[in-house]
Amino acid sequence: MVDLSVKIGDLTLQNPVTPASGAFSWEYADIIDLNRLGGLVAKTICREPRFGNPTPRMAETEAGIIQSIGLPGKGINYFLENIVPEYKKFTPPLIVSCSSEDPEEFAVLTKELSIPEVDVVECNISCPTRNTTGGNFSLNSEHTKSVVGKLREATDKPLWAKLSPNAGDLVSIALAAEEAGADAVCIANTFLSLKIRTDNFKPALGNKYGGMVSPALKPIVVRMVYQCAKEVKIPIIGIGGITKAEDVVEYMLAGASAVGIGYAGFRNPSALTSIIDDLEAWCDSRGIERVSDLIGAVDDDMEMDTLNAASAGV
Amino acid sequence: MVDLSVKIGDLTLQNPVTPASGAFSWEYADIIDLNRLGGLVAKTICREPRFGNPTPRMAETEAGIIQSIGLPGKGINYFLENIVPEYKKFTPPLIVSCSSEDPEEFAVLTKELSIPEVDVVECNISCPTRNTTGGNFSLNSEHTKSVVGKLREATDKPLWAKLSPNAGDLVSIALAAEEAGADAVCIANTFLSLKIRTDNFKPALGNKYGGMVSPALKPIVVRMVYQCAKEVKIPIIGIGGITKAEDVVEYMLAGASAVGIGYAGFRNPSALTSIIDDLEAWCDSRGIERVSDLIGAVDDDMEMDTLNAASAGV
Amino acid sequence: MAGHVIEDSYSTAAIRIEDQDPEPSRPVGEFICNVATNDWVNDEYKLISLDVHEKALTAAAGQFFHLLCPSPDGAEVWMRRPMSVYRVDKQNRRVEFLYKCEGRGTKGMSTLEAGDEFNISGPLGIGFWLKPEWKNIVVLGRGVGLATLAPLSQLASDQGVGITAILSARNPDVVMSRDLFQSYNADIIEVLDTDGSSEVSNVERIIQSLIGEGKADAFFTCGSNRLLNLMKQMGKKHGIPGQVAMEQIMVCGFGACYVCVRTFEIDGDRVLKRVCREGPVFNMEEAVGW
Amino acid sequence: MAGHVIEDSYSTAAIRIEDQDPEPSRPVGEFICNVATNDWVNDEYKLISLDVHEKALTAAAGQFFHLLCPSPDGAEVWMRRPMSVYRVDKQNRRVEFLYKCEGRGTKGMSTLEAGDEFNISGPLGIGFWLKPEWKNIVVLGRGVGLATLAPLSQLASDQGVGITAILSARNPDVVMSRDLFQSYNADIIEVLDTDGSSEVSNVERIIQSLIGEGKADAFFTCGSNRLLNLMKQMGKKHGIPGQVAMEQIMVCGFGACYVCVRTFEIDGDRVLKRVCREGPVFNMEEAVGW
Ligand SMILES: Cc1cc2nc3c(=O)[nH]c(=O)nc-3n(C[C@H](O)[C@H](O)[C@H](O)COP(=O)(O)OP(=O)(O)OC[C@H]3O[C@@H](n4cnc5c(N)ncnc54)[C@H](O)[C@@H]3O)c2cc1C
Ligand SMILES: Cc1cc2nc3c(=O)[nH]c(=O)nc-3n(C[C@H](O)[C@H](O)[C@H](O)COP(=O)(O)OP(=O)(O)OC[C@H]3O[C@@H](n4cnc5c(N)ncnc54)[C@H](O)[C@@H]3O)c2cc1C
Ligand SMILES: Cc1cc2nc3c(=O)[nH]c(=O)nc-3n(C[C@H](O)[C@H](O)[C@H](O)COP(=O)(O)O)c2cc1C
Ligand SMILES: Cc1cc2nc3c(=O)[nH]c(=O)nc-3n(C[C@H](O)[C@H](O)[C@H](O)COP(=O)(O)O)c2cc1C
Ligand code: FES
Ligand code: FES
Repeated sequence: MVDLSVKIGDLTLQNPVTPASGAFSWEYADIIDLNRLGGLVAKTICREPRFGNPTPRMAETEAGIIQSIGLPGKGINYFLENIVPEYKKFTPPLIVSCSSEDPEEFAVLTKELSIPEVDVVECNISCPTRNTTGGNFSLNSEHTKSVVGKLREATDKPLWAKLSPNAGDLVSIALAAEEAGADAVCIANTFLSLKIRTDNFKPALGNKYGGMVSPALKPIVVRMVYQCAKEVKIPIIGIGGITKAEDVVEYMLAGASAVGIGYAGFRNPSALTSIIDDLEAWCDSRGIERVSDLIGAVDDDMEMDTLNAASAGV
Repeated sequence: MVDLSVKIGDLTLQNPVTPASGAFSWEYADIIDLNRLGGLVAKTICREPRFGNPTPRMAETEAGIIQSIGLPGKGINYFLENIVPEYKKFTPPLIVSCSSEDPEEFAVLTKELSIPEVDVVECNISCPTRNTTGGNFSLNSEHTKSVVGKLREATDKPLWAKLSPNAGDLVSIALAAEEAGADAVCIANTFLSLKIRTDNFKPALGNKYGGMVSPALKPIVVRMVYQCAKEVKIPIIGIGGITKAEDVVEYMLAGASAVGIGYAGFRNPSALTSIIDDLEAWCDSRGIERVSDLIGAVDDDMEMDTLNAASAGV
Repeated sequence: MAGHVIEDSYSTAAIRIEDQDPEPSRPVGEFICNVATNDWVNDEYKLISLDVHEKALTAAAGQFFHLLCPSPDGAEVWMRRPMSVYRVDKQNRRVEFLYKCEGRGTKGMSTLEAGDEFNISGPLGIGFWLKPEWKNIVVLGRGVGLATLAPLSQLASDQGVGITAILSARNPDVVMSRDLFQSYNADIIEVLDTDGSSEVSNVERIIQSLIGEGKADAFFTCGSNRLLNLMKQMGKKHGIPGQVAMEQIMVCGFGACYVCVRTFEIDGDRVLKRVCREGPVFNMEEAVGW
Repeated sequence: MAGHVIEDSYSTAAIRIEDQDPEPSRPVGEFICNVATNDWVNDEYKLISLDVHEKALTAAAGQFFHLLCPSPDGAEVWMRRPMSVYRVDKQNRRVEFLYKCEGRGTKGMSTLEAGDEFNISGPLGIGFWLKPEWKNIVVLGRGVGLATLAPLSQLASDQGVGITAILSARNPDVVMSRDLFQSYNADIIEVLDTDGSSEVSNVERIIQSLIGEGKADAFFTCGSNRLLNLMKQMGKKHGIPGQVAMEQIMVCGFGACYVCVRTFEIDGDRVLKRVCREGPVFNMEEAVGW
C-alpha cells in the first residue's frame, strides 16, 4: 500500500489532495467524508463583512466557466465564531485563506486568524476579480515581497501564498514570496477573463471580468508549476484543472507537493474522495511506495535532434 | 446587405476574417475559396532554413491541443521564389509573418520581405516555443519597443506585431509596440504549456513546452483585447479560440478590428468561409449596416449594486 | 460502489442503482441513474423518468437535483443544471423531472433515451414545509414553476391537507402538471392567456374567494414574478403565510461557492441568501420580487 | 449546402449527401455522412460504412480522410483522426474505414450507430500509384496496415495487375481484409505469430520465391517497421521499386501546419516531409524505418 502522505514544510498532510479555496465548504460533508481529505481549505475571508459582486456570478464558456464572486462573507468575527467550529468537527488540518487590499489590514487579519484551531494561513494575493490592475499583489514581485513580508511578521503559522496565473513572470513572483518568508506557494488562482454576450452586447458577468476555471487550463498551470519548481525551494501546491488521479500525478511530476481541486468537485461532488482512491490505486498498480517520490520526478531529459525524433514511430 | 469591410490603418480588408499564421497555407484552396478571406496570412518564416522542433509536435489535452512546431521552413529565398507566387494566385492581401531571435537579422528579414507582392509584414515576436525565457520579445515592453522600432525603420509596409498572452501586463506591451511604430497589434499567440505523460513521466511534446490552442481560451484573450483596446489607438486583430461568427462579433465588441482563426480551420476545414457567411447573416438579421460599427461597441456600463443585481431574475 | 476508472475523463464515485450506498449517513449522493422514459409533454417541455438508487428517493417536495447533462452538439456541457423533483415514485424507485428545453444543457437532456445513463446529484436544498395548522393551501404556478410545485400535491395529500391549484398558462395545451395535481385530488383552476383569465386581477379575485371560503391557510408559488408579488401582497394583507421557490444560476449546489445568491428582505434589511442552501424554498414575505 | 446554424458550437459548411457540391472544382470536401453500418470484425477492429456525398467517392487507394470523432465519454474529442479509406463502394455511394479501437477518438467512433451523422473531410494526401510496367505486385501488411493496403487490391484489379497479399497477424482470428483481397482475386498468404510463420526469415523466404516466380514487380507495405525494413532491403537487393504508407500525428491534414513530419533519406540527405501532403504513401527507398 502506497504511503500517500506529503509534507508541506513541517505540516504533514495524509494525502496530497485538498479542495481549492472558494470551491469548498464544510457543507460538502453532506456527500463526502471530509476526514479523508489532505486538508480543509476554507473560502477566502476578509476582515469586514462584504456582499461580494453583482449577479450573475457565473457564466459558462466554450470550455469551462468564468466566475466572479467578489469574496462575500460575514467578516472575521463571524468566521471565528461560527465557521471555524464547523471545520473543527473534522480532523484534517484547517487551511484558512484570507485577503485584503490593504497590507496593514491584511497583517492584522492574519494575526487574528492565528489561533490554535487554524493550521495554515493561506494569503490570497491573487483574486483576479477584486481589482484587475492594482491590489492583486501577486501580479508584481515587489508587491508580493512586501505584502508577504508583512504577513510573515504577523504570524507564526505556516504561511502559504496563492499566486496569480495572470502574472507574466511567475517565477520571479514565486521567488519573491519565498524570499519574504512564505512556507509554500499555491499555483494558481483563476485566469482573468471577459465574456461579452452577443445578444445584448453586455458583459455576461455582473462584475464584467471574471476568473476562468476549466480543466482546459491545466497544461498552462502545470507549466507554471514546473517552471517555478525549478527555481524555488519551498513546496508548491498545484491548483488548476485537476479532474482525475492522473492529473494529481502530473502536477506532482512537474514539482508540486500537493494539489488543490475546485471545478472537479462542482462537476462531480464525489470527485475529491474518488480521486484519492484512484491515486492510491494508481500508485499501487505501479509499485510506487511513497507518493512523495513523484514530486518533481518528471523525466525531462529530451531527445533534441529533430530528424532523429521524426524518424521514430507515432 | 451589411458592409463587411474593415480598415486596418490604410489597408482595407473585404471582411474581418483572416486565418492565423501557421494554421493556414495556400493549400487550403483544396477545400475553400481563398478569395473570400479578409487576408491571406502566411506561416511565420525565418531567414535561414530550419527543421523545426522534434516530434511529436502536437498533443491533445483536456480541451484543445498543445503544439510546438518550431518554425520549420526553407528560408527567405525559397519563400520569395516558391511560396509568394502561390499566394499571389489569390486576391486578398498577403500578410507575411516573420521571426528572428536576433533584432538585426529580424530587420534585414523584414526589409527583404518588403516587396510589392507583400501587403503587410507581421512580426511574430511571441512564439512561445522558440525560447521560453528570452528571445520572445513581447514578454517585455522594453524589448518589444526596441525590436519593433528596428523593424519600423526597415520597412514602409504596414507592420503588425503579434503579441504574447504569456506576458503579464499586455497593455504596456501593446503600448510599446504602438509607440515603436506598429500599425496594428495581433492579440494573441499561444499559451505556453506543458503536458507530462503519466505513463512514462516524460513531456508529451518533443520540444517539452508547447503553445496551447483551444476555444477554451477565448475569454482570456477577449479580456486582453478589451483591456488593450481601451489604451492603444492602433487597430487590434483578435486571435484565439474563434469557432463561429458570434465569436468574431464578441472580439469586435471588445475592440478588435479584425480576427485571426487557427484551430477552427483544423476542426472544420470549411470553417473560415462559413464563418464569413454566418457573420454576414448575423449582421443582416440584426440590421447592422457596417460590421465596423461593432468595433468596441460593448455596452460595459454596469449595474454595480450587488443587492439590486441579486434581486433580478435569472 | 462504482469502480473508479481513471482512464475516464473525470474521476467519480457516483452510485449506481445496484451499488451499496457507500455513505449511508450522508443525505446527498452523486448517482448514475438509468433513463426509463423521456417524453414530450407539449411543444416545449419534456418529462424524464429515471430509475434511481433508493437513496435518491428521499427527495422531498421542493428539493432539487443537480443534473450533469449530456452534450447536445459534441461540445461538453460544463456545469450541472438544477431541477426540482417533479415526482418521487417510491414504488417503482423512480424520480421524475419536468423540464423546459431551452439552452444547451436541457437540449442535451432531451436527447436522452430509455436505458441511457444520467448523472444526477442530490437531493439538495430545503423544500416546502407544511405546518400542522394548515388544513387547506393554495398553490399558484406558471410555466416551469408548476414542475416545482407539483410534488406539493403529493406532500399535502400525504398529510391530509386540502389543496387548490391555480395553474396559469399561455393556452390550454401548455397547462402542465394537471394530471399530477388531479391524481392527488387537488381542486384545479386553470387560468389562461388565451381567454384573459390569467390576468392578475382575475387571479386576485380567485384567490380572494378562496380566502373567503377558508381554503387559503397558506400560499405557495413559483415561476412568475407577477404572481409572486400578487400572493405576497395578499398574504400580507390577510396575514396568510407563504412559501416561494426561487431560481438562480448555480455552481456547487452545496452552499460553498456563493454564486446562487438572491436578495431577501428581513425586518427591513436587505440580505443575500444562497438559493441552493437556504432555499430554493423561502418564506414568501422575505422574497424580493424583480 | 448545409445551413450555417450559428447557434451550434462550431460554424461549418459541411456537405450533406443531398447537398449540391458548393465547390465542384475543389478536390477536398468536409462531409456530413450517415453511418450505414459499424460492426466489429474481430476483438479489436471495427468496420464502418458510411453513406456519403458523391464527391467523397473520388478517394483513391492510399488516400485518407480526417474524421471528427464523437465523444466516448462526454468530453469533446478536439482533433480529427486520420484514417485511410478501406473501400470505396461507388455503386452504393459508400466509403468504408477499418479501424482499431484504441484511444478516445476511435472509441468514440465505435459508438456510432446506423443513421448517426459523422463529419469527415477528405480525400487527402497522395495514394498508391501503379506503373504500367508492373504486372504483378506484392502487398505485405500487418495489423491496421492491412486497412490501408486493402484498396490496392481494387486498384490493381481495375488495372489488370496481379496481386499477392501477404497478411501478417498474431493469430488467424485477427487476419484482416482477407475477404476484400479475395474478392479482387488476390493470391493470399497468411503468416501468423501462433505458428511462427510470421517471422521475418519466413516472410523473406516467401517474398524470395515470389521474386523467383516473377510475381514481384513492385512492393507495397504498411503497418510494421520490421516488414518495411525487410521489403526495403529486398527491394534494394533485387532492384524492385516499392511504396510504403506512413503514419504521423496530424493537425491540419492539408500541409499547412508541419505537425506531421517524418524523416526521409534522399540521395544520402535526411529531409523532413509531411505525411499528410507529400504522403501518406512514399517511395519505399526514401523511407526511414524506426
Ligand atoms: C432550484 C431550481 C429548480 C429548478 N427546477 C426546474 C424544473 O423543474 N424544470 C425546469 O425546466 N427548470 C427548472 N429550473 C431552471 C433550470 O435550472 C434552467 O432552466 C436550466 O438550468 C437552463 O439550462 P439550459 O442549459 O437549458 O440553459 P443555458 O442558458 O444553456 O444555461 C446556461 C447557464 O445558466 C444557468 N441557468 C439558466 N437559466 C437558469 C435558471 N432559470 N435557474 C438557474 N440556472 C439557470 C444554467 O444552469 C447554466 O449554468 C430550476 C432552477 C432552480 C435554481
Ligand atoms: C494516413 C493515416 C492513415 C491511417 N489509417 C488508419 C486506418 O485505416 N485504420 C486505423 O485503425 N488507423 C489508421 N491510422 C492510425 C489512426 O490515425 C490512429 O489509430 C488514430 O488517430 C488514433 O486515435 P485514438 O483516438 O484512438 O488514439 P489517441 O491516442 O487518443 O490519439 C491521440 C492523438 O494522437 C494521434 N494518433 C495516435 N496514433 C496515431 C497514429 N498511428 N497515426 C496518426 N496519429 C495518431 C491521434 O490522431 C490523436 O490526435 C492512420 C494514420 C494515418 C496517419
Ligand atoms: C466559484 C469559485 C470561487 C472561488 N473563490 C476563491 C476564493 O475565495 N479564494 C481563492 O483563493 N480562490 C478562489 N477560487 C479559485 C480556486 O481556489 C482555484 O484556484 C481555481 O478554481 C482553479 O482550480 P480548479 O481548476 O480545480 O477549479 C474560486 C474558484 C471558483 C470556481
Ligand atoms: C499548429 C500551429 C502552428 C502555429 N504556427 C504559428 C506561426 O508560425 N506563427 C504565429 O505567429 N503563430 C502561430 N500559431 C498561432 C496561431 O497563429 C494563433 O495565434 C493561435 O493558434 C490561436 O488562434 P486559434 O485559437 O484560432 O487557433 C500556430 C498555431 C498552431 C495551432
Ligand atoms: S450554488 Fe454554490 S452556494 Fe449555491
Ligand atoms: S497535418 Fe498539418 S502539415 Fe500535415
